[in-house]
Amino acid sequence: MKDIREDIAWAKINQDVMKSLENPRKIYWVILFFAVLMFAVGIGCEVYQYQVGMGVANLDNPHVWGLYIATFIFWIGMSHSGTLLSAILHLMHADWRKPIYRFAEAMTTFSLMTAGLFVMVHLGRLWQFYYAVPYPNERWVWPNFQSPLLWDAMAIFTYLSSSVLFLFVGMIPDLAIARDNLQSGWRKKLYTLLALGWEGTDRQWRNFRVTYLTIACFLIPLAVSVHSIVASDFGMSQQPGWHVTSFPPYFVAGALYSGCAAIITLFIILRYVFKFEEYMTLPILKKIVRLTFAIAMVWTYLNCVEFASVWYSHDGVSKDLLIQKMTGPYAPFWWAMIFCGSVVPFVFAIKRFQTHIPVLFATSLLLNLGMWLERWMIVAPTFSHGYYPWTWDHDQWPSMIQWGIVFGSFGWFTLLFMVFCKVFPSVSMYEVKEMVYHRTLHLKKNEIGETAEQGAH
Amino acid sequence: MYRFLRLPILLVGLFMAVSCYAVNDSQPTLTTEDDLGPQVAQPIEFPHYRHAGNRNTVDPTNSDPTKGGMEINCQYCHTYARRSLTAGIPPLQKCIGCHQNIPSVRDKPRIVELFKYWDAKKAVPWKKVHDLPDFVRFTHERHIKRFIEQQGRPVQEVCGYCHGQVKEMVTARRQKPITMGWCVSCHMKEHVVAAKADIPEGGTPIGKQAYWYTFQKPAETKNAAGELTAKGPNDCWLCHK
Amino acid sequence: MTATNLLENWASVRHFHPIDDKPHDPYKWAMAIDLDACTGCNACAVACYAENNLPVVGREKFLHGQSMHWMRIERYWEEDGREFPDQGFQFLPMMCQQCEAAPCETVCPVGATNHTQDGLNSQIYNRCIGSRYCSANCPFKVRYFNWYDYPTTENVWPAEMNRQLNPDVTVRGKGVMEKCTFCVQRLRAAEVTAKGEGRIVREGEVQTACQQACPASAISFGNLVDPESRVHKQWLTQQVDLDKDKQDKDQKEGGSDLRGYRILEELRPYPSVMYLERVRESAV
Amino acid sequence: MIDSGSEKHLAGHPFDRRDFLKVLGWSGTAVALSGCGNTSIEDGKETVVSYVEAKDYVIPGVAVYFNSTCAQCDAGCSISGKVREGRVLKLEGNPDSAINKGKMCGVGQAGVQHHYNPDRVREPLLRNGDKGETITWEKAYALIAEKLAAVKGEEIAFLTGGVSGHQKVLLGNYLDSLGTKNHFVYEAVSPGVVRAANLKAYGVEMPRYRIDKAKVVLSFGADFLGAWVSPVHFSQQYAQFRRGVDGQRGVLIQAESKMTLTGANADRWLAVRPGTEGILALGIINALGTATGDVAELVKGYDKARVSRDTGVEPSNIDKIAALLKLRSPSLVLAGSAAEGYAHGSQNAAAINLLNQVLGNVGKTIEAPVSVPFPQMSPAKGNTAALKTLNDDLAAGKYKVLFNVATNPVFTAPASYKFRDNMARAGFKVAFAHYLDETALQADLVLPLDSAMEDWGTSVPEYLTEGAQINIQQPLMERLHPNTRGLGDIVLALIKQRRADEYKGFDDYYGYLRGAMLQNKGALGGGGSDDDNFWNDTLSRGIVKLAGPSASLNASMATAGLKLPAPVEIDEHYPFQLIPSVTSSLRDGRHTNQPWLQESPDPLTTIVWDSWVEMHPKKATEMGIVEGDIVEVTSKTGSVKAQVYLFPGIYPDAVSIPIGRGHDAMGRYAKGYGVNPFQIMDSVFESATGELAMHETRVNITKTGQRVIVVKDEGPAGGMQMGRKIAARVSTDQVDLSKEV
Repeated sequence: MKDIREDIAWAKINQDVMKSLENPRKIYWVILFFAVLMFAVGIGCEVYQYQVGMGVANLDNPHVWGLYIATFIFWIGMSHSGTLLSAILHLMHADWRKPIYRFAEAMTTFSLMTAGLFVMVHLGRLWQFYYAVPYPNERWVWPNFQSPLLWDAMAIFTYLSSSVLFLFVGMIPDLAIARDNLQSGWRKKLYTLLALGWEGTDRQWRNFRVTYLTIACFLIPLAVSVHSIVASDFGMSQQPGWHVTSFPPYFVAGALYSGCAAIITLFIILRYVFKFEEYMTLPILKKIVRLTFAIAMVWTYLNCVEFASVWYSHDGVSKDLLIQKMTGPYAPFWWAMIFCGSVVPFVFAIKRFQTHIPVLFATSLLLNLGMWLERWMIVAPTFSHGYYPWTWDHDQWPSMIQWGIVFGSFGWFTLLFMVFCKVFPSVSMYEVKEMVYHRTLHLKKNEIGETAEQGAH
Repeated sequence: MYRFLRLPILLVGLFMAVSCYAVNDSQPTLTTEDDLGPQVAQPIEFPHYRHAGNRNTVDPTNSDPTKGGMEINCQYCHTYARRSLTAGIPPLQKCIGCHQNIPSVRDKPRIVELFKYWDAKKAVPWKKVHDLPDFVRFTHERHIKRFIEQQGRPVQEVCGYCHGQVKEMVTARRQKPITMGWCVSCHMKEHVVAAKADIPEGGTPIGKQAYWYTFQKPAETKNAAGELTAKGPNDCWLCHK
Repeated sequence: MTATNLLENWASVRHFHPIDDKPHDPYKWAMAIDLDACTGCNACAVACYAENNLPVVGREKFLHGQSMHWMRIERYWEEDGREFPDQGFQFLPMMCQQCEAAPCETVCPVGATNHTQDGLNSQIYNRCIGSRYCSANCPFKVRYFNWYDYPTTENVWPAEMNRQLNPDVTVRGKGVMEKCTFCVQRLRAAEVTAKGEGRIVREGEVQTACQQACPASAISFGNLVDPESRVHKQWLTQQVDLDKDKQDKDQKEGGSDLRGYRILEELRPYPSVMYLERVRESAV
Repeated sequence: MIDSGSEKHLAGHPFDRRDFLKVLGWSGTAVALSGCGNTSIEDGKETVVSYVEAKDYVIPGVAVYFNSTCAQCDAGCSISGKVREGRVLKLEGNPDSAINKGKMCGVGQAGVQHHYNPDRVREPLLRNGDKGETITWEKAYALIAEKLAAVKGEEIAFLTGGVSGHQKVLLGNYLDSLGTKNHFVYEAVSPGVVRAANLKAYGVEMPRYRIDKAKVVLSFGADFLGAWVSPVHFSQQYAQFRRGVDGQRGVLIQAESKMTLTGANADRWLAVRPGTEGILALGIINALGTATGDVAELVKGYDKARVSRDTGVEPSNIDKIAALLKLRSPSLVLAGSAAEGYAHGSQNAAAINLLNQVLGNVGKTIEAPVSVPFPQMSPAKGNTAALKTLNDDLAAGKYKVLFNVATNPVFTAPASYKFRDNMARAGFKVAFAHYLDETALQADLVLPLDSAMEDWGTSVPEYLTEGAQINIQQPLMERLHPNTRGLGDIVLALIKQRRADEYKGFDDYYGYLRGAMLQNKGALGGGGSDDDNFWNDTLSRGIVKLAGPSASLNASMATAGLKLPAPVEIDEHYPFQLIPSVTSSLRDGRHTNQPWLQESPDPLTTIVWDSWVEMHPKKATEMGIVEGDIVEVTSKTGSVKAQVYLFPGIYPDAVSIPIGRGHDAMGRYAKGYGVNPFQIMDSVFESATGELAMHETRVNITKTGQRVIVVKDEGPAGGMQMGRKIAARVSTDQVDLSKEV
């Protein structure tokens, strides 16, 4: 099967994608409604928490971090897939990325925004968050540049702004198409404004290519660094279970993993909701699935590395913690993580399932769950089983407020994502055209080659 | 045709401008004389100029109350300042102690008001003028010891560092910003260290230097006049605890 | 700290470890707790509540592990299968160890916890934004977070009870981290007085609230730099040094017959609290 | 420090003596509570605090310390109250006192929470149906006069806790004036049996114990570090004892059925079958083998095998202890509440005292006590027998008017007394109360008392240490609630109703006290100094130290009548012995409404805010009980339900519930937390003294099927250190203590 039909007309591409902006399937509104609902629940919980204090999250004194930080890492992780698809694969000239990189990139941006929210939600004094921003102030005090948390804030902010830029720059030609296809209305005004006067001249295309490539190159190290820094929040501390040198690659692998899993989920949803069957084809899905499987195995390997390094070190405390994870109150979650993260992906190895949409959908959700559990298993057990036995905790169970905010974050993300797909073309028109062009070029070449061969005889 | 570059250029320019500001102007404007705080209404309009103001050279008896003051030392009334964190307001008893012997002004409205409080045995509800945030614990004692007692600087000058020209005011009004950066700006300055020559034998090194910590040891820093100088302490836990 | 400060001497603002060439002078506050004298009576903990405006959180919040005791008395016994704890329990007063290389200090994003020049690990409430990273990185778990706004919580400081609050200590609102300060308000008052008189704080001139209350005088506290101080002498006798790697007794083969040790010193946070091991009579 | 005599006149106003005590500039919550509140400069919003008149030593921002006496228990520690801007902030120990030498226990420090307690009674209340109606003091006094006029002297009863000093004198005079001798001095937790046994053995009720001089302390359930007699003083002695006499570290051995704080600090803790402490003591005498004559005859039957069988203590341990006691002298043997709490408590205590005599400790570590040279001021010691008598009398309808001075028998009397009902038989009940506790709620008239931080007084502690002393109590701040009164003031007002002429010279109790003290200036060591100087000096010290007469010890080894019963067999229906434990922070429950004490973890179990049933893990496993199970503890008299805590420091056939919680009145911090073991206590009395035998209740434990999470400080790791070096321990042969500083 082919990634995309070669005979698809350019006008039809325009038409199909533009149609997705106008009339998606009814299910779109259902999803949007639930997203708003979930977001409202999250907001409600946050307002309550803001008013009353962090205690309503049922965190306690040794156990000071909970789902907020775990979910924060989860969202940061999600953001890596966009970069992977759009930047890394772009540099590698992997053609098949073209119909799907746009939404992956959007996913990056929005999951970063969601992650950023968790940094805020987590703060005890949210209203003083600006103390962490390095700006000249009347107090003559700077934030602490030694703190990984500050690096984190900066890295996320840089990554977010770069991602937004990348998403935006990559969208300019499409925005121009959208602008030109519309006669009037707010959309026309919006696209006109954002298209920055794109006319498709050669010079513009040349500048565009250079800019796009530059940002792509810039973004890759940034993406790696962001999650390495998130990993250093833990790795730089001295707590058992965190003080592991393999954390940065482990986190990055985990990030790519969860990102890919999320892409599969969203791929399936978008394909159906916006009727993108022509563009988001099953062969492309198959490629992502294989990629995901590969990353899953890398992640599994790094997981083993972590256990092994704990095991052969003489650090009794870390060993204790690892055993505690496997057998203690968190054991069900820990084993669920191992199952979802390392066993479930073998579904992807089965050829029959590589294009089986219901199975893929369910599996990708399981993978995401596994990755979320992984983050939780990094954060929570260390607190309940650290250096100091007196403060060992009972299994600290998050309160409904904490769950509510985590729940709400999914609503917030879905809301942003769904609105984006409705407002902006979520399939890159110009790149798909390129892809089709390249494919036909390839065909033509083959034809020419064949004729030439025949001619030689 | 370069229209699409307008927005990026604008954004980059904005960023650069902010950065330049940040680098150049990272020390906000601090001391200005005209940075007056609000005028605070007090229960009795206490005339600082009359008590602390300079003597009228033409009329040394100061018979005209609108001209010239008594040059009373700030610490005569604000006696707690040298012994406590707070400068405080003297007990009413102190006002009466003098004023019961000054019959000439006894029937002035302010004094009548003052005696009303005294007769009712009620403290005058003075309003705070220099009201720092609750988590700031500035110590008057240390600053007075440092500048008035150790260095022998004039009282009104030392008090004036933070309180401005109170001797020219009626009721006190804030003149300095008294923000944290403003405090720190003074602590970052090289101040002359008054090494009293007559520190007794066995006096600790700290007796000879104005600053606590050797890492900020003033010993080697000398100003143009050859005096030892040093910065103030830079420890959050001095004021916030 | 200003930009200049930041660019020029960042390191000197942050590091006061005993390992550099900057010895503490003239103060380094430290403690020694004799576990053989400690009876576990809790007087020190109550003294801490009284001195430092600690909120009483109540049953429900205590249940959720949200208690605020800066000083907690831990109780241990050897559970080696014996029927009765017939060798007695061991009590351990645990509070912030005021580490010299404190793991909490480096991680605070806003620099709300810093090392002071007299060897304390400061916690600035009004600077804290409540990221709780310090607590996450504290191996002793002696940092306590204000999960609720205790000043306005019912029955924490109801009318009249709030008049007991120590005006020298900030009452913490919700969302800030707090911990034992070695009664810094007392230390600073003593330092200011001493400085005004051109001397250093004398041994015995300043006491922490817990030390003052302790009926068995198990806690000694003082200036480690001052050769006259009891703490200095105790540390010296026990061959305990701020820098763990300089402790002679650790090099001694077969262990030493000294009782002094610091908890988790192998992590090298250089704690400022030395404990003296509990002794048990071998004849019974 | 307080200048009363030289009244200064300034602009026509006399200087107010107590002006400094006034609260300065308290603007409600704003001052202290907005710690993280306003973050910027605010001008002209707050009012500056200032005085009208001030003493030189009163400086805003600088604390002033006033010496007084702690009233939280009867140990009589001297305190130094930190006062700032007219508010008392903290209670610290007064270093001049020989009793506490500047140290304080948690209970004492919580005294400020008693003073500032929001649940204090603020106005005189008169019963009107189920409600209390606020009345004026004049009306209250008039009402009392009216009621007293209608009854005969012997129909009036007074119930108080331990009293001493001028209060006792004045109260005695008042009782005289009423023509009644019915003064019941009641303490729910008191060493009454030990006092009686000591009187027999040593000729004094409470000798001076010199733990600091002893090389071995063998304590039979005396929790001298936690709640017994004078814990702060003993803790200091204990520290000295551990540091060692002649370089030899003291050895503490504790024998008891339920581990106390002292037991937890012992080098060897012996789990003794409840009630067999005396047998163990005799067994040790036997093992010592040094006794002669009568004593040898007495202990003959107590060979190791039998003693071990009876007490549950291993023979090897008896040998070791005997050997140690022989080797290291002097030693000290203490009889505490665990030994005295049985029907044969006196016998137990006598056997234990006999051990002391055999060891020759009398005169070495047991010294003669001193007493104040004013017998009328020496303490009236409380016990439980007094309540029993009162209760019987009330039941018989002997009293028409009952005065209760701040005791709480409705809470602390065993339910079988039916005290609440019997109390109702007295026609008119007056309660002098700090809180509306269970007993005050039964009263017809409630008179609000000043806190110890507002009141004047003198007291003499029962347990005096080096030399005699009279403790002074003085106000540390002005009255928090204008309508509370000191006990002395109330009694003075009441006595004026009877003997107006004699007392008309005294405006208030302060005047009376000052007068009385000045009268005896010479005897109080103030001879020669002028009245004001003497008085000011006394107040600033807070203590009057005296050379008191010393009683002499009479060390007769009386074995006559010493006969110990065999240990009781396990009762099928009630297989457990109930040990109501006295904890160091709650004692008899009068301070339960002080939140610091509620949140102060019990040292042994680390439980807060609740009661628990202590069970040995072995027994619990047999019964299928785990930590947090709610069990029903049933005695012959009643039952309570509480959570189980598995605790190895208890004899397996015993369970323990702490005293002090389970209030159903008193205040917000006390009401509804925990259970009250007095409710299930059987009325068994000590045979010789008539004291309540608190350990004689037998109970049955049944599971209710409910389970809760125990609210405690320890984590799931419990007392384990998991191989980390946290609370390290070393044995004496591995350490050299002689070089230590």
